[in-house]
Amino acid sequence: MPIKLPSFRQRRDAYPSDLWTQCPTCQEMLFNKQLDKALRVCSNCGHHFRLSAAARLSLLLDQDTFEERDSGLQSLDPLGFVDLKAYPDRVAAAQANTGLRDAAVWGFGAIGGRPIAICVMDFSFMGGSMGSVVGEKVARSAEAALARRIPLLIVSASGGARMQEGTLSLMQLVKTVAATERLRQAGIPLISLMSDPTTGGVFASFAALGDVNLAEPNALIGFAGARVSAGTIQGELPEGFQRSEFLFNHGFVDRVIHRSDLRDELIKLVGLLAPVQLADAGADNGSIAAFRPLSFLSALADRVIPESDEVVRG
Amino acid sequence: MPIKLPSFRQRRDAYPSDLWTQCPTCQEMLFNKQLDKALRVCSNCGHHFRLSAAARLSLLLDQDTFEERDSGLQSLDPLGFVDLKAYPDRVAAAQANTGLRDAAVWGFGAIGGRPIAICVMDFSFMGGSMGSVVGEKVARSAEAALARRIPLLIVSASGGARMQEGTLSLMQLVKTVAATERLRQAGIPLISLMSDPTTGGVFASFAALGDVNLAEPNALIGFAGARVSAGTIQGELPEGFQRSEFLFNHGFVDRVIHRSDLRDELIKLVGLLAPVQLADAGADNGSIAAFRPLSFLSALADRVIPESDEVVRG
Amino acid sequence: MVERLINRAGRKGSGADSAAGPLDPADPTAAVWARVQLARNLRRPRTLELLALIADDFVELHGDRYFGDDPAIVAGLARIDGRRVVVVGQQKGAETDENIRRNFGMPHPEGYRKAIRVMELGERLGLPIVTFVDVPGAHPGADSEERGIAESIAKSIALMTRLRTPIVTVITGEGGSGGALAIAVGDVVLALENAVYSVISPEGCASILWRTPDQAPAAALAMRMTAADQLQLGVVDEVIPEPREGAHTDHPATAATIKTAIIRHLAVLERKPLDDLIEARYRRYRALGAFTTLDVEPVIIPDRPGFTDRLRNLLGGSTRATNGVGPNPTRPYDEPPAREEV
Amino acid sequence: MVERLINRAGRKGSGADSAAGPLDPADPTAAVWARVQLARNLRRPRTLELLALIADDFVELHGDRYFGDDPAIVAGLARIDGRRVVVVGQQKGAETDENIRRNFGMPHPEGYRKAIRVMELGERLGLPIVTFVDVPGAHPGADSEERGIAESIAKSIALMTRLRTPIVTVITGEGGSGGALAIAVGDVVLALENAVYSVISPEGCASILWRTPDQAPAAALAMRMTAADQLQLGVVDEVIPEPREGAHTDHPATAATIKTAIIRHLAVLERKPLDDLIEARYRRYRALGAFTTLDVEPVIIPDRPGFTDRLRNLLGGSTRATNGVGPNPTRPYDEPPAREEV
Ligand SMILES: [Zn+2]
Ligand SMILES: [Zn+2]
Repeated sequence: MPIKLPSFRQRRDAYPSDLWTQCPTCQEMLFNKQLDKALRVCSNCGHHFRLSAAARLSLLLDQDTFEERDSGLQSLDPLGFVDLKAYPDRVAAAQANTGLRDAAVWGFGAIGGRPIAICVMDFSFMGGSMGSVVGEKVARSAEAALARRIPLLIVSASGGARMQEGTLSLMQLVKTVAATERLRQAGIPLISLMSDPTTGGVFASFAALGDVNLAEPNALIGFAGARVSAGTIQGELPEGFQRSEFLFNHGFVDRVIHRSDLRDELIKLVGLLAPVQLADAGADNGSIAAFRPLSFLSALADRVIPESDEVVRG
Repeated sequence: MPIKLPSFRQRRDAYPSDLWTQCPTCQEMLFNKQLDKALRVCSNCGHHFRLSAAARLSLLLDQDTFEERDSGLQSLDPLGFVDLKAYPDRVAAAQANTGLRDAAVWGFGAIGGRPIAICVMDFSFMGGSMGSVVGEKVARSAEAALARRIPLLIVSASGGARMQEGTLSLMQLVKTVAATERLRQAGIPLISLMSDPTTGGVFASFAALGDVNLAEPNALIGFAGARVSAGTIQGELPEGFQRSEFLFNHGFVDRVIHRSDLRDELIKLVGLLAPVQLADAGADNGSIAAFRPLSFLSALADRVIPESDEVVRG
Repeated sequence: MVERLINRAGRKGSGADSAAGPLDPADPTAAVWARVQLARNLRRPRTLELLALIADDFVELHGDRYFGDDPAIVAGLARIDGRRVVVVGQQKGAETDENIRRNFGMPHPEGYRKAIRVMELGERLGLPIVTFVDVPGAHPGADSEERGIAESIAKSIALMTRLRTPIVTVITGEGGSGGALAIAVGDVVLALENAVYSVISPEGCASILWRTPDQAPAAALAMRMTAADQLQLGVVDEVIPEPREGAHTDHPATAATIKTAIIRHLAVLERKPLDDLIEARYRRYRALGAFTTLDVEPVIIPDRPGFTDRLRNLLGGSTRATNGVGPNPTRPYDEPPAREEV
Repeated sequence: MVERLINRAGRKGSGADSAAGPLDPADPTAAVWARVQLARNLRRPRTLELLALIADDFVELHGDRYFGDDPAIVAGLARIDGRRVVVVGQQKGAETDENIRRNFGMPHPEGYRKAIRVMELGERLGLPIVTFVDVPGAHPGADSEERGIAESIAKSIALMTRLRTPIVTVITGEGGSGGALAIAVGDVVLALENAVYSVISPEGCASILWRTPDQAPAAALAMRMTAADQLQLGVVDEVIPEPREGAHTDHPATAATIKTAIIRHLAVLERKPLDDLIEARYRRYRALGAFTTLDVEPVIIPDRPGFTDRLRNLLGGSTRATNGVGPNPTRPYDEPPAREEV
């Protein structure tokens, strides 16, 4: 049994209507407004639909606390890569389709009143693949979290490294892990939240190395892709192979958390992982002012994160 | 199939003659002089007979380089332990039978011209069980190796912790490991050589934690003893369960080495693990002079270990 | 094995009932054995029950990051009296089904490797560590040996000797040899009044030294395994009194006393500079043991082939007295090797 | 799988033969593909063959201390030109039987965990680390996933980014994505002339982006996976020339050149203060990547449900345009997700 490959074509066929969405797991027709209110979890079978970066941020963070950073990072075409289509055209199409500049967004925010750095991937942008821009954003989020001594939350949703940037994409595994390791070695917590899917080079780098690894239910989490596994594995795959619960049973995920509990769990977890940092966060506020939120997400970021002392009070 | 329990009664039955020894593995009758020349390895099947501490030292170290330390350590009877026999009587009997004061001997020596600290256990003394004296000797050998910055070689041959000293025996696991950890953290190599048997609390402490773990062929190495395993394990045990090769296959032993290759391998290994330490070893020589080798093993120790600069030359 | 342990659990239950009666000081063996039964009582509070009563917040962390997650060991982050701590402890099940799921509280290597991972996280975050110890012993099965139960215990002990953060250990029930010690290396080691701590189970000790498990009570007495004995030996630093007929009769009261003791010791330990803390921990264990140092005279060797003769012989000399060489004595020899889990 | 890989190995062999001929500059695709075949040539020297020619002494260390020993990765202590080093490298077999035993050089998690253990030993002993990289990719099987192949690769990468000792990496053959990178994080990364390095196998890349593995040569060209290309990209620091028709035609000459390069670089690295070394290593990888920073204007959004609309909708507003929400677009979408081993 080869792994079911996430595929947009299939998804597209699965959504005949603007008003109703069919659950790919239980085939139930779901009224979209209800589905959105249920945080895009199937009310019938609990299937967790994928979330856009913006939706994920609004789901997890204290309202209006997100302040994006480095929204201007734009990938280049270091290899002059052309397959059936030129890489720059693929990027342009993805930008037009998603309104994102690349597959990751990072910035500062607050959760339960505590400041954190957060980096969120978006699978709808070229399968959430990690190229130079995604790698750079993850690394910068880790370096910023270290500078402010605040926890870093990375929400993964990715098929792996971006082939079109060749080994430069592969090098992002080192770049990101080098940065998150500095964070961890300094005693600043890294929380890795794996959503569907978290595979290949993303799982084989920062996503697997959280001080705490969380996963949404039934998310596809693994190293080798369907084609590889299908071609190499004899016979049946184990029950639930490469799904969140499988990873939990094998010791690589601390907790599998239903989306409706996610924010509360994170608030509790951040509270236990991180002391309230006064000096550091405060000292750094000058540099915050230097930035201006500029992307679409600025709609979410019209307030700066709370001053540290407010954090203590709140 | 319960594990075959090492037992002296069985061994005694296995040696009807003073001149011939029957191999417990292949039943071949071996002429003792030949057996000794073969380092007590069966010429027919390769069975490795157990070695006394003295024989082990003479096998491994450069000739006449052993200088024993702390030969005067004598166990007490902290619990006033009496089973079918009083603990002090068991100790006295073991001393009379073996000529050893307890189940371990430690001191300084040289191997391939390089100074090392060495601690050797002797199974013939109460099954090589680790009580306060064995634990103290292992800890002192580690502290001395750290002070001189020379490698430590521990040769294990033990059924585990000594019941008659109760939890004080258990605490020797912590005492020994605390000392060997300080050694390893300081970058001084610890070589663990496991001979038949290395089980229970000895395997569950320093013996398992060598920077390099070596084992003699087919040595019994494991945690739980025959009675426990037999009582709890359903059905057949895996092939070669708790033997050196089994531990090798499961990743806990670096190399399984035939006794005839042991000294050469150790010379090579010590040469690769340890730089020649001039300053430290030299600085410490004063304290060497303070000691006088006093036990039976003094016969092996009528020379002090080479001066460091001699080590460099030789 | 399961059946066997359920029966044993059954006996524990009844044992506990009998223990509810007063202990007869005239019969120390019975008194000690009653305590062993109390320590094994299935209704005693375990790590999760205690945390529910002690902690304001608790998030359990799962998995060793190598092979699996072991339900016999619980580990996570907790807030106790406003103080953030890392907690690690064994977990038996109160009911049979749960007990089977928890493997009767007997950890596999995954359990100790999870403990190691979470304790290392605690050190990185600068959080003190609290451990709750209650285990018959590490799981002795073949799978456990295959994946290195001894190595995992050794590595956990090694880590705890050098962790640069305060560690408070509480022996709450059965302190079963290496399986207990693996998470019981602390700056302070506390024990509940009816807890026991031993190098080997009384049954195992009896079956080796008395040649029959029926002598377990005698072995229990000989090993001096009660909390009070361990306090005398210096293995335990403080005994925490239990309510009424024992911890199982009043979980809240038990938890409250434990909480107070933990907080009191953490407050002291947290004031120590880390280097002093680590050195004191090293000295604590370095000092445990009972031996004397003789002004060395060779032990008198009986009139039979001498050691040096044997040595000469081994080095290729005469063939006489090979019977004396090394570990193959022909003389009567009645010490059984101490082959047992630690 | 075995059969499949043997066939593939067979093809490699023939590929190597054809590659013995001159490369046609007029046909870059063929030229690149020929190099790929050379890189995969079964007669190329692997870690053990190279060590036999390079090292004065070598003691191999086995086992990960968790689960097993992986023959696809060799690790140990060596003396090269009088200098003590730790060596880690993949190991394919030259003959089919040996190749099967070595799992075609594709490591399981145990292999990377052994590498981690031995590299940590090297750091403790203050020994520099030399790695030889030649791997089709980490083993992609179910057992490998069960035991955390991705985690083991990530952990090895993480360790190498912070090891406080010099690291010299040599790509000697196939630099197969994450399975290669796991032991290829160095202060200096060298590559043999005919080595290749890629984020995914050309066959895998072709089957995803071209929808057929037959386009592997085109994918190989597009990914610029040759040593020369990698040098241009800055992923590789120096290319080591190969003798005659390739390394497989002259092991001693190949080993000699590699040895000289390793010694030269170690001599330089060993003079650096460790803090500078680690910082330089961090900077080396921190700088790899190709992006620009735009003076940020919102990207023009096509005339269809806008992002903020969608967001408002998600937060409970109008139901229009749900088709646009998050990852479920109804619009044509032709980027296949990059589901592959790294
Ligand atoms: Zn559904
Ligand atoms: Zn034989």
